[in-house]
Amino acid sequence: MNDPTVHIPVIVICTSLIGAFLAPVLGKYRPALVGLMARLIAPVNALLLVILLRYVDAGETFHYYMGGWAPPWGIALSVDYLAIYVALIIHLVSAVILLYAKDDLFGEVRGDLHRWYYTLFLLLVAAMTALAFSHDFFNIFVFTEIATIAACALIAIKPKKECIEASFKYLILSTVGSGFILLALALIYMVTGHFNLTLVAQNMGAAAEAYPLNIMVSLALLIVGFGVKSALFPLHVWLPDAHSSAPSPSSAVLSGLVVKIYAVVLIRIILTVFGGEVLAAAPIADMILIIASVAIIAGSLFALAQTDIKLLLAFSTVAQVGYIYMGISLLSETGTMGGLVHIFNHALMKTLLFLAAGAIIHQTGLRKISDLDGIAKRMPITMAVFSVGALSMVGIPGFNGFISKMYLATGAFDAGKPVFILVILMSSLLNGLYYLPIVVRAFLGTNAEEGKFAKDELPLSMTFPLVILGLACIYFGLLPGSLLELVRKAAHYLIAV
Amino acid sequence: MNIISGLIQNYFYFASIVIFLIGTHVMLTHSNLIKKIMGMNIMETGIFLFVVSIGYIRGGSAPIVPIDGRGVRFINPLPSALILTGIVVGVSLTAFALSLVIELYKYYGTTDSDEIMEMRRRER
Amino acid sequence: MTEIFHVMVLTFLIICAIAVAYIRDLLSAVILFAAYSLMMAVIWQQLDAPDIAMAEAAIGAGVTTLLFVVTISKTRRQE
Amino acid sequence: MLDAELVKYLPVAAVLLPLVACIPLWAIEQRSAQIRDWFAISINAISLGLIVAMYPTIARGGTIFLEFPQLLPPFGISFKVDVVGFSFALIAAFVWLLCTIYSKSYMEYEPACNRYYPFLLLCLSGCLGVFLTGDLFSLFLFFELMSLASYVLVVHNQTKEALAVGYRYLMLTLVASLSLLFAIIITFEVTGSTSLVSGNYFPAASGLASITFFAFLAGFGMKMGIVPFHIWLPEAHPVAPAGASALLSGIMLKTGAYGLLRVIYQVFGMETVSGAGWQTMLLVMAGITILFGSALAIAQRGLKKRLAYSSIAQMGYILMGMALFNENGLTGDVYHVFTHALIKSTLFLCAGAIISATGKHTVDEIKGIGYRMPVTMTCFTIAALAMIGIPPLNGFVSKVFLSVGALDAGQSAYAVILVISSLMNGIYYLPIVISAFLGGEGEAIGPIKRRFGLEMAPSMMVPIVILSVAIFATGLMPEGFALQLSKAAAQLLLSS
Repeated sequence: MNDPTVHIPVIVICTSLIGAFLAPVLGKYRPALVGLMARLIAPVNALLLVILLRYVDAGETFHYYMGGWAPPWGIALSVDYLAIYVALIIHLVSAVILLYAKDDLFGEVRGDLHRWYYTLFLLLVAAMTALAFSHDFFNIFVFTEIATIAACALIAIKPKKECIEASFKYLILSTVGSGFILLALALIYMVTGHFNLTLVAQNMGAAAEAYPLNIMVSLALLIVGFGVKSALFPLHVWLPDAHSSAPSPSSAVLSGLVVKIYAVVLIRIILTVFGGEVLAAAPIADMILIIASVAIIAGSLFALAQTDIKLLLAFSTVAQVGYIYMGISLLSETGTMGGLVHIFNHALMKTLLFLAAGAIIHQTGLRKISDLDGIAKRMPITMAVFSVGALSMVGIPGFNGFISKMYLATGAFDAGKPVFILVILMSSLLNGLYYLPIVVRAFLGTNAEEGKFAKDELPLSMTFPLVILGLACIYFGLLPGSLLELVRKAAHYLIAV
Repeated sequence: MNIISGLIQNYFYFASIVIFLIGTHVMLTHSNLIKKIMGMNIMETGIFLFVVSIGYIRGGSAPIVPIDGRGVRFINPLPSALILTGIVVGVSLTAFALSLVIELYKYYGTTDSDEIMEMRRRER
Repeated sequence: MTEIFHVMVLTFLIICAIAVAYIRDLLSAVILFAAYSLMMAVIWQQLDAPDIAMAEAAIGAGVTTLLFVVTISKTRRQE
Repeated sequence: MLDAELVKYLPVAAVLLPLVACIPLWAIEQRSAQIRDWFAISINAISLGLIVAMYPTIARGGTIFLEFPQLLPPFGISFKVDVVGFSFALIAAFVWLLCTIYSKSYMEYEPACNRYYPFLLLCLSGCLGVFLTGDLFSLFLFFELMSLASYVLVVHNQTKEALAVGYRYLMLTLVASLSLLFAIIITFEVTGSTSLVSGNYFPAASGLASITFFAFLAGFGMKMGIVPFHIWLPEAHPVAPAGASALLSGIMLKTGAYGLLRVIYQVFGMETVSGAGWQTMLLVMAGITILFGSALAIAQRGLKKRLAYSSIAQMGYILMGMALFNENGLTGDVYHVFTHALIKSTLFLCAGAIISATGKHTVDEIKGIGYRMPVTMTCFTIAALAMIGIPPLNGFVSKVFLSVGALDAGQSAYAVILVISSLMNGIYYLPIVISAFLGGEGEAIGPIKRRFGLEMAPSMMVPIVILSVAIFATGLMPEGFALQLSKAAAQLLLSS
């Protein structure tokens, strides 16, 4: 255990945290360096996580005890495939978003707030990573709160009244969610006497027998609490405003990562802590499955009615979160893989779409879909990349969205519930109905004011991340082998327990 | 009768749930933003009360080791530690939310969410 | 005896909470909320958690009240 | 003789070449339109060459197989060429080459050629991919590529009408591909693989079988344009530029037919299909499609619209051929794919030439056109006569085989339908021909645009003439190349 690489989980969390605290100080004296620091931290951490994979590959899930204190006293971090997978997604995607943020921020956030923007961003990244690794309820609660505050602040940092209002709405609702989560944790602690996930899981069987009501209530509270934070369908009301009004890099990180990390935490708790017996006692998985299906259809239908491009993308997130929940609550291996792989794929696609929409707004100030006729003449690269994202969302083969849809569909079949294949196909069709017209308009539509669409491409620092994301969408659509391998292991970890 | 006697014996739980519900109700139904934040605080204290009373042992003593402290039954200190963190997080949430309220007041001239909604609708 | 005291304090807490919800003057509500927090601190002490009692007295009754008062002074006093 | 190792890579090369060539094409077209055209044509020619190079292996009765399991797990992508796929791919690449040559001059006065050629190549890649792949999933993949790329061809003119039609086309394509995906996933789950190997049948007993079959039928039927899935077809084909509509009608409809052939014979098997009563249903659908398409074609005034409705009727022939389940029927079926590809593309290219020279779109406006554009109208007449089924043109041969097949199957009613439909073909094609040559000397049309002193540019005329000669040649040599391939294909399908 003298190998320094053992400490990587803590190092990864701490570098982001330290970066977050350094950013305002550094920004006071060397404003140029703040962004550079932030842009360095994420990819370096991603590299460290790849090194960490070796431990997980070597054998069992490995637990890291802070300061060497073993539970029940110490704080434990668990490093399993799921955690690494999620943490890798967080760092890779935020690295790309931070690259993009450099120029985009000038249009959206006051100059003296840039360093605080990076603080909040890094804080959010640290909190999300910690949520992925946390192995006790206490930390899960604390980091949920930190992530919530950081996310709200990332919206409110843009000095516009819509943002402040959306941020406030988000704050209030997610505080209610946090309250529910804390209450649930208290109920679990009451009957099991532990906060550590492993120990709770060990005591869960006996506790569920003695106090079935406690367990059921805490499960319900957890689902509602995390459901609010991850915008599970009827609890999504805060999301559209928050995600559409925020600065584009914030929208991307909120839609691409934040929403999903809560879903992962909830799923991890339900599957590994509560376990099969509790799930068997009540049709919880089926309930989530139905809620998720409703989310998929309803989210797409709402998106269909939108005229603002970012609102459309936000409602589409509601539907896509439904995919993740659906995949995992199918409880078959392929289904779980579909849900997990969609976390990655959706992170890529939605980040891409939000950044591309942000680029359009940055250059032209146009947000209404009907104004985007012929925009591709002005911004060909941006719209080409946007089309990749849109086709991926629809699930055209060759793009990564198709892979997750396919696994979800085969998963639904494996679980003996072929009805849900129809839900997935229905939603693909709906996705097509609202994404493809944008692409068609952009490329084939003709604008009355043809003259104003002189070719006007983005700065390289914005084009580059977009192109990277677009290529990643295609790459993981054609050669998803290594990704699927990791996802398969993560799914095994979830299902096996 | 069983329920009532259960309630009487666990009056701390009962009270904390009542406070939690009052807080949540204020938070979700009152239109005044400052009231919402007060409700948030009340809701949080309700949960805190619940958590701490889990660790409470009648006749136990505070988890501070006395000089000749042998054979003393301490209460469970873990929930208290959790709640301490919770209080700090709560106050930062409150501060943040209040700063948002001040910002909103600057833009809309009101702290009432219904009026803000009305104004936004008119703007569209 | 302690039970009766507990019940009394808790009843007072609940009444305070309801009153905070229904008083339309925000400043009065904040003062009531401070009283509520102080009562909470008493309960923490009764529950043998002196650390939380101190934190609550300082943060809940002190800092939070201050924040509310400042906010109300910058916005409107009436609901 | 090519090395056997090398032959394995021919299908991949034929499919990927047009796909990859889009990138240099895109770079080239920024510089010069001339080089762009020749580059696109040569890519087409090379693809055709690669397909022809497979002929020796196919003629020996062999198959070419190559797979890439690491792509897109769990299905993987595989290429497998047997005589059925080869026949389809050959005619596709041949007609494609001619249409691309035709487009060179036709598109000169059209906007946005820089978009047209890359998508034409993408479409070719998708189309050849459909014919040369070895499993349902890869087939689906290329099917999707072709459908999406052809959307861009349909809306090429960017008029309001084209965009509205294109929107409907896009959405129906999406519906089709989703129902295909559904069917393929179920097939994969039930049979354990999606590869088109004989004997790997869908078990008839399972209740999912009929849902799956109908999903396949909807998916491929949508592309094929059989009633009631035809709604997009008569709108979409006429709005595209002539070269593209020739390909849409002549070749791309056949991808649906090809998929359905594979599904009926190699996924479900004849016993299942006839046992479940689907054979009867298919035949009834075919009958309705034939009569409906012909009847509506008579009612059309627009030249290209009439051709589009006629395509629906012809797709009915092909559906009927595959539902007869005997060798003559199937031979006629595959042969009709050749026939219809040649005839319909000739007709569309001629229509395109007429429209670009005169600007007239309807049948009534082109009285006496035969005097102004004699070559075009001669070729049009040949194609029209072939469509009606006048011997010795090739349309007659396919009709004979189809009728004999219908009689062999004991379905004499369908032989009658064929005869009726031939009459109806006569009703809507002959008036065009008659009025073109006998309706005066073209006073109503006014002067036509002449190029190089000819009625149209040579690069437009050559493909049309080659196609007409091919119509003659296949008809005059009844035991020729096309028929041999058709027979081999029919035997292969029946034996699987």
